[in-house]
Amino acid sequence: MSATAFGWLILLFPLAGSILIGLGHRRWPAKTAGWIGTAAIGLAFAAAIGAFLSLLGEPAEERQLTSSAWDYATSVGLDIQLGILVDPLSVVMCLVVTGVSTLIHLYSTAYMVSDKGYARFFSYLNFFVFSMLLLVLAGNFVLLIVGWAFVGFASYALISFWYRRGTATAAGMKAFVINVVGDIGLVLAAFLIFREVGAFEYLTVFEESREHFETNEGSIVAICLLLLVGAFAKSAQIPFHTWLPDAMEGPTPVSALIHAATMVTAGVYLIARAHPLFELAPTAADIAAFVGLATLIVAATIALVVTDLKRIIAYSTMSQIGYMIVGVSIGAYTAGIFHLMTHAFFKALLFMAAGSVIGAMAGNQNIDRMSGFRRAMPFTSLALIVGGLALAGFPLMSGFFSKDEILVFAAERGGMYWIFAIGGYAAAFLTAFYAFRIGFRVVLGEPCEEAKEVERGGLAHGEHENPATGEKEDTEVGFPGSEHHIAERAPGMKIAMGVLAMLSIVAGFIQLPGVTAGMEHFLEGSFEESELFHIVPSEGSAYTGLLIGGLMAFAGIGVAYLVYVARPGLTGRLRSRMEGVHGFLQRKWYFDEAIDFLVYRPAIKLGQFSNNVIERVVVDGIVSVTAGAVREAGLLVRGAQSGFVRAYALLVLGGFAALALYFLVVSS
Amino acid sequence: MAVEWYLVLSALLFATGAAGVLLRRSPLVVLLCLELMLNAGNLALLAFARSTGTEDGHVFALVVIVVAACEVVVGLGLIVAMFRRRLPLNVDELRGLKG
Amino acid sequence: MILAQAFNAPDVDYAGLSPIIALTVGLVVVLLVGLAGRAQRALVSAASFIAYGAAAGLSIWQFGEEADLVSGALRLDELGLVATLISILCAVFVIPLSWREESADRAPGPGGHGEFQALLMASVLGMALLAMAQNLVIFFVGLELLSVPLYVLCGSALRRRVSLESGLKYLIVGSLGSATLLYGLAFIYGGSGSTDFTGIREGIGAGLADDPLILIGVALTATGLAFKLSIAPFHQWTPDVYQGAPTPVTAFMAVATKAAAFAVFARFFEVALGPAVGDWQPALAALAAVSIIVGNVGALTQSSLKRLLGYSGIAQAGYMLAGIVAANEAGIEALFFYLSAYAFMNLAAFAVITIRERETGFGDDIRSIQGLGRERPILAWPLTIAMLALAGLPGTAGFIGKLYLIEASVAGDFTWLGVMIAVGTMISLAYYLRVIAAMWMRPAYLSDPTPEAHNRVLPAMAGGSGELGGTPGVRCRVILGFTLVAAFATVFFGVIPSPLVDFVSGTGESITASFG
Amino acid sequence: MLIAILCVPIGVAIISAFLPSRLVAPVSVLGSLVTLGLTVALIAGFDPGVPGLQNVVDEAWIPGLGVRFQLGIDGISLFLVAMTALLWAASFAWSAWRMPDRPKNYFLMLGIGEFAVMGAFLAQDLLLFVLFFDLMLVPFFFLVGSYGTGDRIKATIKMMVYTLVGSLLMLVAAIATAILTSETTGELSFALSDLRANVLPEGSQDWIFWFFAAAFLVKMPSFPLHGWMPDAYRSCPLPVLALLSGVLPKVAAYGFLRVVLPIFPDATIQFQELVLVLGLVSILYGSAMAFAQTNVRLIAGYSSIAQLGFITLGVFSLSSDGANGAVLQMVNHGLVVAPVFLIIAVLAERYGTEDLREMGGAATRAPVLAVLFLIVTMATLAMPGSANFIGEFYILNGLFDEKTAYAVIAMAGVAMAAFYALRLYQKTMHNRLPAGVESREMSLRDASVLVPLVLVIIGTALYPTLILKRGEASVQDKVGAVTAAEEPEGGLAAKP
Repeated sequence: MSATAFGWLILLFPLAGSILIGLGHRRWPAKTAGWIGTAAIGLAFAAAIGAFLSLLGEPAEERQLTSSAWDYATSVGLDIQLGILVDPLSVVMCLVVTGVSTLIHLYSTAYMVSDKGYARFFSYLNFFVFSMLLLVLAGNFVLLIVGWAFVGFASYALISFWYRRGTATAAGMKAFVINVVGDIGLVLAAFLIFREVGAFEYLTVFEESREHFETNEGSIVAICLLLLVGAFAKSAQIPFHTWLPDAMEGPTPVSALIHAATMVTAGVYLIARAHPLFELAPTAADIAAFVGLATLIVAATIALVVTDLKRIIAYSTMSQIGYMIVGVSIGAYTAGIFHLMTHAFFKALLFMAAGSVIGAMAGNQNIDRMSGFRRAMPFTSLALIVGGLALAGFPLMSGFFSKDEILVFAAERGGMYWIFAIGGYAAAFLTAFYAFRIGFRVVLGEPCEEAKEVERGGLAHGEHENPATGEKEDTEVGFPGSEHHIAERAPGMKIAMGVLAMLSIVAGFIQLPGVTAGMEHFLEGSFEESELFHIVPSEGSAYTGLLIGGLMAFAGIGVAYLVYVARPGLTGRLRSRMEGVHGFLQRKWYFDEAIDFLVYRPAIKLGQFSNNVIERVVVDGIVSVTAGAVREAGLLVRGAQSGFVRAYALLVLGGFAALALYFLVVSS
Repeated sequence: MAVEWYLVLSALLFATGAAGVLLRRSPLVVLLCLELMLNAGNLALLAFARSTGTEDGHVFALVVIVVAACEVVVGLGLIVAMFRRRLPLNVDELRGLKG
Repeated sequence: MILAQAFNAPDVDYAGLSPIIALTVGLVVVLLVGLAGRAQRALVSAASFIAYGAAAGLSIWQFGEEADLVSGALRLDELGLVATLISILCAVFVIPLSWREESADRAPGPGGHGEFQALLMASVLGMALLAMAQNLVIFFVGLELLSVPLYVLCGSALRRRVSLESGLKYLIVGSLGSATLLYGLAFIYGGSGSTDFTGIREGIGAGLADDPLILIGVALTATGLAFKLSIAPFHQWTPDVYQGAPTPVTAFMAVATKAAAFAVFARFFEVALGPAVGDWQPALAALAAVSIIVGNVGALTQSSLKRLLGYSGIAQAGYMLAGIVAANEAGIEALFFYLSAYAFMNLAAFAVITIRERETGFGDDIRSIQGLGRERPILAWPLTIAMLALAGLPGTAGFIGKLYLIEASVAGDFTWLGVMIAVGTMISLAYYLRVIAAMWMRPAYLSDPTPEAHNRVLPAMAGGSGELGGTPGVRCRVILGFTLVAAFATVFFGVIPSPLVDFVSGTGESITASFG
Repeated sequence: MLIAILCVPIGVAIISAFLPSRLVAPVSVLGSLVTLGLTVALIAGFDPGVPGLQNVVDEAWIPGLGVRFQLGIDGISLFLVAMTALLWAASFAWSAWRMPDRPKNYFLMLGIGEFAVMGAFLAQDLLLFVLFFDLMLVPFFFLVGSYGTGDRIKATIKMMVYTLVGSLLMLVAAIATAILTSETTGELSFALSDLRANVLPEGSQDWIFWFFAAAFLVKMPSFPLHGWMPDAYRSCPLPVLALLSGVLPKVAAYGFLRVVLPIFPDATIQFQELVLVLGLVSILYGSAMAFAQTNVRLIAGYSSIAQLGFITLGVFSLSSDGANGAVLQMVNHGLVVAPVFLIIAVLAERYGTEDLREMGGAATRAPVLAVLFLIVTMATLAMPGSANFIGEFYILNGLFDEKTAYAVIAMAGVAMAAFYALRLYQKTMHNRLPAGVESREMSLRDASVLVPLVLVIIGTALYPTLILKRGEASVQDKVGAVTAAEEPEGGLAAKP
């Protein structure tokens, strides 16, 4: 069976699953939806493996296969196929997406079991996976945009999954609109590409553009920047990142799948996919790299002070994606994709663990109220620690290798690219710190009430209020469901977390500097023509990089230990000492306020202005003035109709006089 | 003697009639004035008949006299009817219809 | 033998005159039959139906003939015949409408009906003469024969003060108009030295420029005619008279008068004053524009339907005048197409108003038709169609008529006049639609406010019982029949206009033929 | 064929006016379905390659005035006709389920409406087009006035006068066109083909162009000529509003493509910028207004002003893909806006209000309704993957080549659409349920109307090429007429 056939299957299963669940949920018992969903994704994963193997069967240079189902929108010179491109890059993405998704589905079957929207949840989740795979497998820019928008839509649907929460729907709206802005960037890029190259197919476009464009010529730079708008909006890079933290309103598995493992990395994929264009526009690529750097630092700093467990992880996601963006923008494609994969593992793991903790905390997400779960929830705590280590880049964990590979590559290119190396390592320190801020807070210390409750074998329940609005939670549709679940007591969750934990430990070894280069060799099929791809840091520098990375991790963890375990009072003092900084970070660098002030308010104002002023004055004005004039004229005529017969006679004679005058004037 | 003089005279008659229609309130007088205007027309017709040396004018004038008679008859009839209904014989008070 | 050679009778084209003769004879007969005491209504109506029938038949027989009659005083051609036929149509339509006028409004007693019909027929005769007139004398006689009976008819509802008022007003202003006209004719005769249109045409020759005499004459004549056509600013009698006169009379006046007067208008200006076309075109165009505006804005806020239709009539006259302004054959055809269409729609409208006048106590107030769509759809539909047609909406003869007129005026290089017609139509929508809205979209006035309404209405129902139940009495049923026919015709000629187009197609040439 | 499509609606309407009241509704629905079937057959028998007309009907009508009864179909009108038939069938069915009082009038008027719209789409004689264009309004006057809500009489008269202002000027303009043309050709004809074969000199094209533009822009409506829209939308009964907003504006946009471009190429080129600006302003203004509304009807109403703005941009991009996108978008917009209004009808029955602030949370017990509405919403905001997206993509791509700035600014409209459309969905289906309202699934009857519509939306989303391919040839032909006028040696608009 050919790779493309597998490609279609990969798309088919999740879509079928979603529709099946959507149609059948009325008739079947609750659990079925979960199993159908998981099975669908599992099959997709199998298909992805099939595609992988059949690609391995091909020689490296023939690993780019396209296939088209039908003319999607083809006329008057535009040729838009419903076509897919199966190549190493897309297959790797498929493997990651389907693999992680399968586990998260498995996790959800247990985690969401008591939620009223169980079937709906899985239908959405399957649809999301389908969209993500469409995005990945798309063979042309239009279809890419379609997938791009579909994942945005799925993410919207899942963020506002508990749609009786005002905060959830608002967050959904925010995410959707920002993503639409991203779509617009892509659409404009597509227009520009079509104008310049006259095609939408990836391969044609890349072929053409090589001879069509000068390096750094205006149009190509514009194309790349427009693509970046899309990438940043989807990957929550500055300044389009504000939706991601709010997206945590969604159920935890959603955060794990969409807002950590898969969707948010689409930007990385896009840049990697469009690397021929970006290599023609180094300026754009550098801009991307700098934005990535800025994001990874900013996000890391914010993660230091946020107290909402899931939001901390969200900001860490932004920061990690920052690494990837830097990677793919400076040409470290292998490293970028590699980090994307490892990150998918450990971040998903972290979220699952967090979900388990939140379950134990009966929905409360404030880490200041959490402590001492080590005895109550050993497994969850372990997962949390493993994930934290991987995130912190602790030696020999997956994150350790993938992150450093990016930074070393930056150093290798030298010149201004040193900035990325330095910034990256600095951020690595912060990463390690906040990773273990979570770890120590939750795991160590005196057990909190909920922890004790769990130890007693119960599970804390309680009246819930929306921390943001303080309004009573409506449990009819959802949050957090009538009851909730923790890994210790739900095999589904346990298995998923266990597998991911293993992966986050070992995944690093497929790409050991000088030892293995599995990822690199496989990806060659997609990147062979790129010379950046072939830059390989010397082993020496690679290992120095790893050393520095390791030190950073140790340092960060050490400081965290100092602050949160050894000298408990310290945090308070620090906070009071650096009030300004802390406040600034707490307000998340004022991005929300800025956007609200610059974009949202003006739009609403414009609407009100149009409604209150233009509509009344101009539009109705036109009507009422003319109507008024006519009515006045009417009254005039009726006024003249006085009823005095003599007046009538007068008018007759007057009219005659006028006529006579006219004739005399005209004819003389 | 040039035809102009006759025309001036007829014009005067016409003007007088018109002025009467405009100024007087009693329907009877108004009818009289209308007669005057018609006769101004007759005078003009006859004058022209002579000046152009054609006969049509005379015939025309005779017809007009008849027609004028009819109008007066109708007018008087209406006035009588109004009188019998005790309606004011004053054109300015005929203002039931207006606007 | 001596006698035989001494006396040689003038050869009269009796065939050509036959319509007029028919009407004249009919007039006498009707007047005599009117003296019959019992069953006079039936007899009179029968007689007048026959007379009109004969006249119409004869005109149709003569249709297509072209001849000068009575040594050129009359012109037999399609222009005249079409106008005559339209007038006859209106008269026939009015017969049933008038049936119970006397019992309610006139002093009871024999003869009332005979007089009414006789006057009506006299007026029709006048119209026929006017439509064929080709000579100033006949022109004037016809006009007066048309008007004088109408003065009487307007005042014929002796019990209603407004009727008398309208009669007198019409008489005074009308006579003023006639006088002006006469004076004008006199001047033209003086200026051209002839009373025949063709003669005048030659007399005038190149243009009016040289002769102030004729100029004044034209101005005076235009005034007199415009007055009859109720073209602004000579329109002011129209609303008052339309409202005051008995509805059947109004219905008759509204269309028939226009038909005849426009016929002579066309003849006079395009035959007699043909050479001077450049001089009078702009003046008439201005008049048309003014009356389009005045008529439409005046009608906006009226609550009396007859008055509303009066003002709308002023505007419609303005539209039609555009046909003459265009000064081409298409214009004349358009004019008469519109007139024929206008006859159907207007008659339908007035018929419904008459019926409602008798059924409700609101007279012709717009309240009388409120909620008609629910109560009596069979009455509501004709009025609706009439209004849509007057508003010139597609699917009705009104649309085709406007199309025809605009086309003519554009072809005559008076595009702006075409635009004026469009603008006027826009304004007119506001009040035509108000009428429709009243019928379909407002609730009915269930109880009659006026107590005397009942004792007036019930007998009106022709053996009144069950009338309120909605089954109209036999006379109402006849009227209803006529109404439906008219409404149907309005739609029919809107969808398949060609028959009507063919009917008027000759009128254009008859102008050119009469001096060609 | 075309005769049948034209006659079935009116015929059924008239017949059913004489049937007993209980038969009226089923018969009318049946008739509308027959019409729909005919249009489907028409699509099946359509030959995509031909740029010109197909199934032409050409009879003399008013020879005296040079008016012919000339019908024909091409790639532009094909799917608009189908869409009309579909929406009318939907509206008929919807109304039949909720029997209006005085059903005979109601269905008669609907039937006349369908007849008129079909006529406007099929007419190939300028005057015939104008006639149907005006006639179109009459039934809606009655429907809004007699079956509407609120201050319906004022609203309906305002609508009539306002929209007929344009139409009557158009009548004059049409006549003037024919007369002026006849002065060169010698014989008077309103046939579009003849008028196109010898276009007017530039000078006289200008004012005529604006008379036509006035009619079309009012009907669309386009800023600032939409004054009649809010009142009319407020009082129009919803199943009728689905048509008033779904079909009628398309006739106007279609008019630009069918009449203005080929017959007044020079004026089109001359005023292209101006019309583009109008379209652009309509997009932004409509979207901004849609933000500010709380009445659900008006949100949809102003959104369609914005959508029509896109269509205008497409037509006046004077590029084949732009125009083809416009054609596609006309169909799409009709297909999505109608279900929106029908769903609004359902929701209004639930909540007893049409104010957004008093709605919310309906989704819970109504998953099917929610899903349908969600799909429709996404289509409305032209989410990629919907046919509407392809429409806008084509339009803006066509615009992008020549008039890049317009395309970029228009994109802002896309983002705004995302906001107001989603707001409409969220505030009605999500958030808390207001007190005293319980969420109910829609009835099977409503589903029987909505589900087919949504299926069609999905169908077009999956295979927009179906429409694009058939539009292709005719659109290139129409646009060619203009672009040829730009360089005179171009064959299409060459003078004889």
